[in-house]
Amino acid sequence: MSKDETLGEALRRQGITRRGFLKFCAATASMMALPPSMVPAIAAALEKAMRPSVIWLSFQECTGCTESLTRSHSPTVEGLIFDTISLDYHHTLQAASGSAAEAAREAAMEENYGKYILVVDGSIPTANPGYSTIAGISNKSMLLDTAKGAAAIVAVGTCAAYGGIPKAKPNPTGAVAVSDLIKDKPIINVSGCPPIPVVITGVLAHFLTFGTIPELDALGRPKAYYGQSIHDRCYRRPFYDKGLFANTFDDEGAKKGWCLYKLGCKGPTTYNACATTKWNEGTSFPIEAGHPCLGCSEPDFWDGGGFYKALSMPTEDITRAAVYAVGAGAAAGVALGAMNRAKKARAVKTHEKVTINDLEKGADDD
Amino acid sequence: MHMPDVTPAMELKVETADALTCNVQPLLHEIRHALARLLDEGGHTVIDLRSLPLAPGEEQQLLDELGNGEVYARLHALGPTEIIESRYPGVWIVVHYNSSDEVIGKFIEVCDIPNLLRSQQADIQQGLEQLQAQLPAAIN
Amino acid sequence: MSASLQRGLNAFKEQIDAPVAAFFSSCVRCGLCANACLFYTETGDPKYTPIYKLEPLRRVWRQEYTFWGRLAKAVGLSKAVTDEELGDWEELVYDSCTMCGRCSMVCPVGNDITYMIRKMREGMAVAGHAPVGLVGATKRAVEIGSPMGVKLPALQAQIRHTETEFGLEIPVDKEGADYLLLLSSMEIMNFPEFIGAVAKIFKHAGVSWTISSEAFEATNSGIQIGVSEIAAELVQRIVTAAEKLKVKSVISPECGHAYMAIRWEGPNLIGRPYSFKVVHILELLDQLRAEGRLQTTGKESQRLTYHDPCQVSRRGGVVDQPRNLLNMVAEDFVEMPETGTMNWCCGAGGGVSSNERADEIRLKAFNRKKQQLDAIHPQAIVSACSNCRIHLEDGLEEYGMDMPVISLTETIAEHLAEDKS
Amino acid sequence: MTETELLLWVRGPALQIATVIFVLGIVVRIAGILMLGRKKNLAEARGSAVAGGLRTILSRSIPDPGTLQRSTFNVVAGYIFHIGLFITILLFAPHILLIEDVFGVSWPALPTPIVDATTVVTIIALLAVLIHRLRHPVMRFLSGFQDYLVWLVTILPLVTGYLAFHRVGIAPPPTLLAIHILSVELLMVVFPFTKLMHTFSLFMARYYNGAISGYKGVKS
Repeated sequence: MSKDETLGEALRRQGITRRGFLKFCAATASMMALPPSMVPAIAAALEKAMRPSVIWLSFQECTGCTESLTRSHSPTVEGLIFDTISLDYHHTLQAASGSAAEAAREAAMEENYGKYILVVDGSIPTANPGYSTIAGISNKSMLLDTAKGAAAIVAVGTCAAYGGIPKAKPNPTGAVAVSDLIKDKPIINVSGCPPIPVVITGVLAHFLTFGTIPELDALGRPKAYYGQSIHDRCYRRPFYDKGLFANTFDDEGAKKGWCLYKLGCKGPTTYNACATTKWNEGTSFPIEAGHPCLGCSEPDFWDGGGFYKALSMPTEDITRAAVYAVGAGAAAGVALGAMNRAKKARAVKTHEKVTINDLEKGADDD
Repeated sequence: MHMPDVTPAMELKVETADALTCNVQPLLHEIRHALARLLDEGGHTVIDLRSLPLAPGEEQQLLDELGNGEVYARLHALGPTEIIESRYPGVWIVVHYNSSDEVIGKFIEVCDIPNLLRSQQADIQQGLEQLQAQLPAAIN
Repeated sequence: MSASLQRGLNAFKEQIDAPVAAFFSSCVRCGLCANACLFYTETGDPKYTPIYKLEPLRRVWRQEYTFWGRLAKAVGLSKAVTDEELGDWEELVYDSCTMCGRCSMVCPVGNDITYMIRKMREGMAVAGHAPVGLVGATKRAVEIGSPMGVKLPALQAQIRHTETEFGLEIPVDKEGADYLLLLSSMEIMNFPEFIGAVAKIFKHAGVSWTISSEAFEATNSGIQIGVSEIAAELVQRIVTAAEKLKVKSVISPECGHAYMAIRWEGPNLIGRPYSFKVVHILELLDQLRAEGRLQTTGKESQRLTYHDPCQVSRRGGVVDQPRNLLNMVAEDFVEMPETGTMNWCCGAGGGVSSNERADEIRLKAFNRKKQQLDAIHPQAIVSACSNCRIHLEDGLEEYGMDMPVISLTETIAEHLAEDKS
Repeated sequence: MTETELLLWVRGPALQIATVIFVLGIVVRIAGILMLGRKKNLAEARGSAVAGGLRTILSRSIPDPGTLQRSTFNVVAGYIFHIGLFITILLFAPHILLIEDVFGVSWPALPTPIVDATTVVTIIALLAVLIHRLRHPVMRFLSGFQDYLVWLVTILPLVTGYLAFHRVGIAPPPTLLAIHILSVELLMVVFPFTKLMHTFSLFMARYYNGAISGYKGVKS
């Protein structure tokens, strides 16, 4: 596939019919969380879209994001998107390694300077550059170097987006998010641990289709996927509203599929598309499987006060504080009370007998 | 040593309440409105089932409500696609699969015929060219 | 010795107790007490809001008995109560409060505001901020034995007159009698018929009773002005006489605050329980009725209503007895819209009647009673307090209403069955 | 401080601080009231002070007909916002969880939409109460800084709770939740030093009132 071929041409060359292309567009619209009425516009745009160059950098990460993207979805329509893009560097997926791989990256950067998309997964250690290096290059300098010529950066996964688990307390590597180091490029945070695969491809498809980055929320995430909380779109929400909760993982409420709020579900403060897009080809998502949401697409989710502690519960021992306060209060109260009693007793002692001659001011003085 | 009785098999019974999100009825009404619009103005409506929060079983409930009508079509374009007319003429259920038979999209279309069923202009053109190439002495 | 701010504030400190602290801690400034006070409802002036009348006392409580108040006072953040302030409050605490207790009945957090007014007056009086009229009455009570200056000869004259008129003996200083009857100066001076009525009823019912020549005055200016020592001295006179005559019970006459003084405050003022009982005349009459010792004949045909004296009913607990008695002799007894423990004051209790300065506001506040009466149009008002009677008459005259105000005891006496077997 | 750190702080140390001030303050106030004591009544009782006191604790929740008629707005709005506060504080599922965590007791929650609607009604009632306080001659006359402060710290948790529940506006959800919890902590800190104490002291006030009357055989 040559670099100046449009997507439409590339697909036709692969023997894909117009009907197949329309199906591809419908699936892409669904993937981008766009309404089906947008399909004709998407078809027109994709027809003319040029295949972009993509460089994928993996830093302090577990490869879960790449797994999420590749493992369960091959071959798929999203796969086609990847066929369409030019994935010029991905050290987990590419055959080349070592200096040959780095040469490929540098070549792609040079060739597509200012136009390529940089995808990053994993957080970047800042405490010591030696904590994570690729071909002897520290993550930080590789990111800064590669970001220079990027048209946009997609931070895939919570580690790249917000620091994620490497940044969890006590953050030994001084891990930071992409957005902590790069300030002058558009950054799209595709958070999640891992993110929903279609969200990754959806963002790429959006860029491919419209040549722009999608509308983002305050945390830099595409609103199309992160616009609503898990809680708001959760099929168990009616149970929350009715006040029906599972109290343990094996009680009647759990078996009946009641709300998992009491078991620590972070759905109310977590924004992601799990409840509608779901996982594994739309099969299920954690809450459907009976486990509370961990809030993995939110910053600092690992340090959020316990996965199984309900959001409204205190994170410190309040009972003990209250008991101590009662004790201290009783002591202080008795002390104050004793002072008051002494004062009142003094007042009683000071009291001079009142006679009818004491009822007027200065009656004696006259 | 006394061994306690072990329950032979763990029973896993997950009950799902009926119409948990209560989204099935509103969807059916939406389809009804779309059908009326189709009759009056010829308007074409597509509902993406992936964009809706549905409880386990609710999607099946909806499909059961719609039932199967006269048309069943299976296309092969970038993997199979099933297009079924429901028992309500004009209401179609369109399910796209990839080449591994995994569902990649599920839609309800309200129209006289889903666009995907029609032969596409570009494909006809291509077909014509192929046919012409097939025939050695075509009469122009 | 003379009155001074310091003595006043010292008295405040002495008076504040757990209930006062609980009350001040609970006030939410909802203002509901305003609408329970006739001085507010008839003037519309917010300064007459009952709880506001306690402001200086509240500040002393805060400054002396709460943590933050003490702290604020220590660092000079809160101003001490001044003599001038107490002067400003004199009118609120004495002229426009009859200690009727109605506000204490409506306060949603349960503040007994009247309880606190009574305590606040202890400080006001020794700070020299009691009304001149009330000081005069108190002096007369202590020095002459009656706030109106009634002396024994005046009583003896009324007794002789009654004995002649009714042909009955009025026992005086009869040792060993069951009951010692007290009288209010107002009864002696304005309603001497009361003495005859009681004599008639007691003869009819066979009650053994007497009047003391040493302690016949039931009223107690001490509890009105708010000087416990004086109040105690006045109570002590009665206790001494009652013990000397070895009576079983003392009868409080038709007077509201007298009942409060002798029945409820007395033992606390003298610091010991009595060796005798105290009953209100209506309590005794109702007891006689219940025992079948009180037989009446005929009924009042006119439309009657009953005005509850605040200290007898709401603050005293004698509520059902007058109704039982009225039902014996009234054909057409109607209650006012708010009655019993929720009755509206006549406007002259709690020392207001001894305070000429309060005449104007007292008459203005009477409009509340007028509205109550206008709702039922009685032909006569029955009551059981001479002070109420005088000021009901005064108010009715002021508002051009023609309606007699009569004593319940006297009404019963008029209907006594002639021949009792 | 990130939003999660803020939320953790308000759910942890800040809540501890607020709890200590709240509990300590209340205990000091109650001890201060009780220890002032009162004299034994030497007059012969006509009725039971204890029975009268207990009776008034309950009966004072119902206004007398005259007060209801003359101060209708105060009574009705007062009822609405007090019941509203009761429902929103004690019958909302997440709040019950907090109580269960601290005290180990719990009870059934009301359906969320009911609590939600109650919150709106309560906020409206509190706004109406403020307007009334500013306009009614008696209430305006009696009101000082503390009365407006208490109003503010009372309505804030309702408003912030509503915003956090619906996740509207200015800040991300964890921050909204943190702001809500902070506003409650503010209420807790202010509580012992203001007329908010009436929540506890009114039981004493009503008891004393009822006991004083009950001793004399009067139902107050």
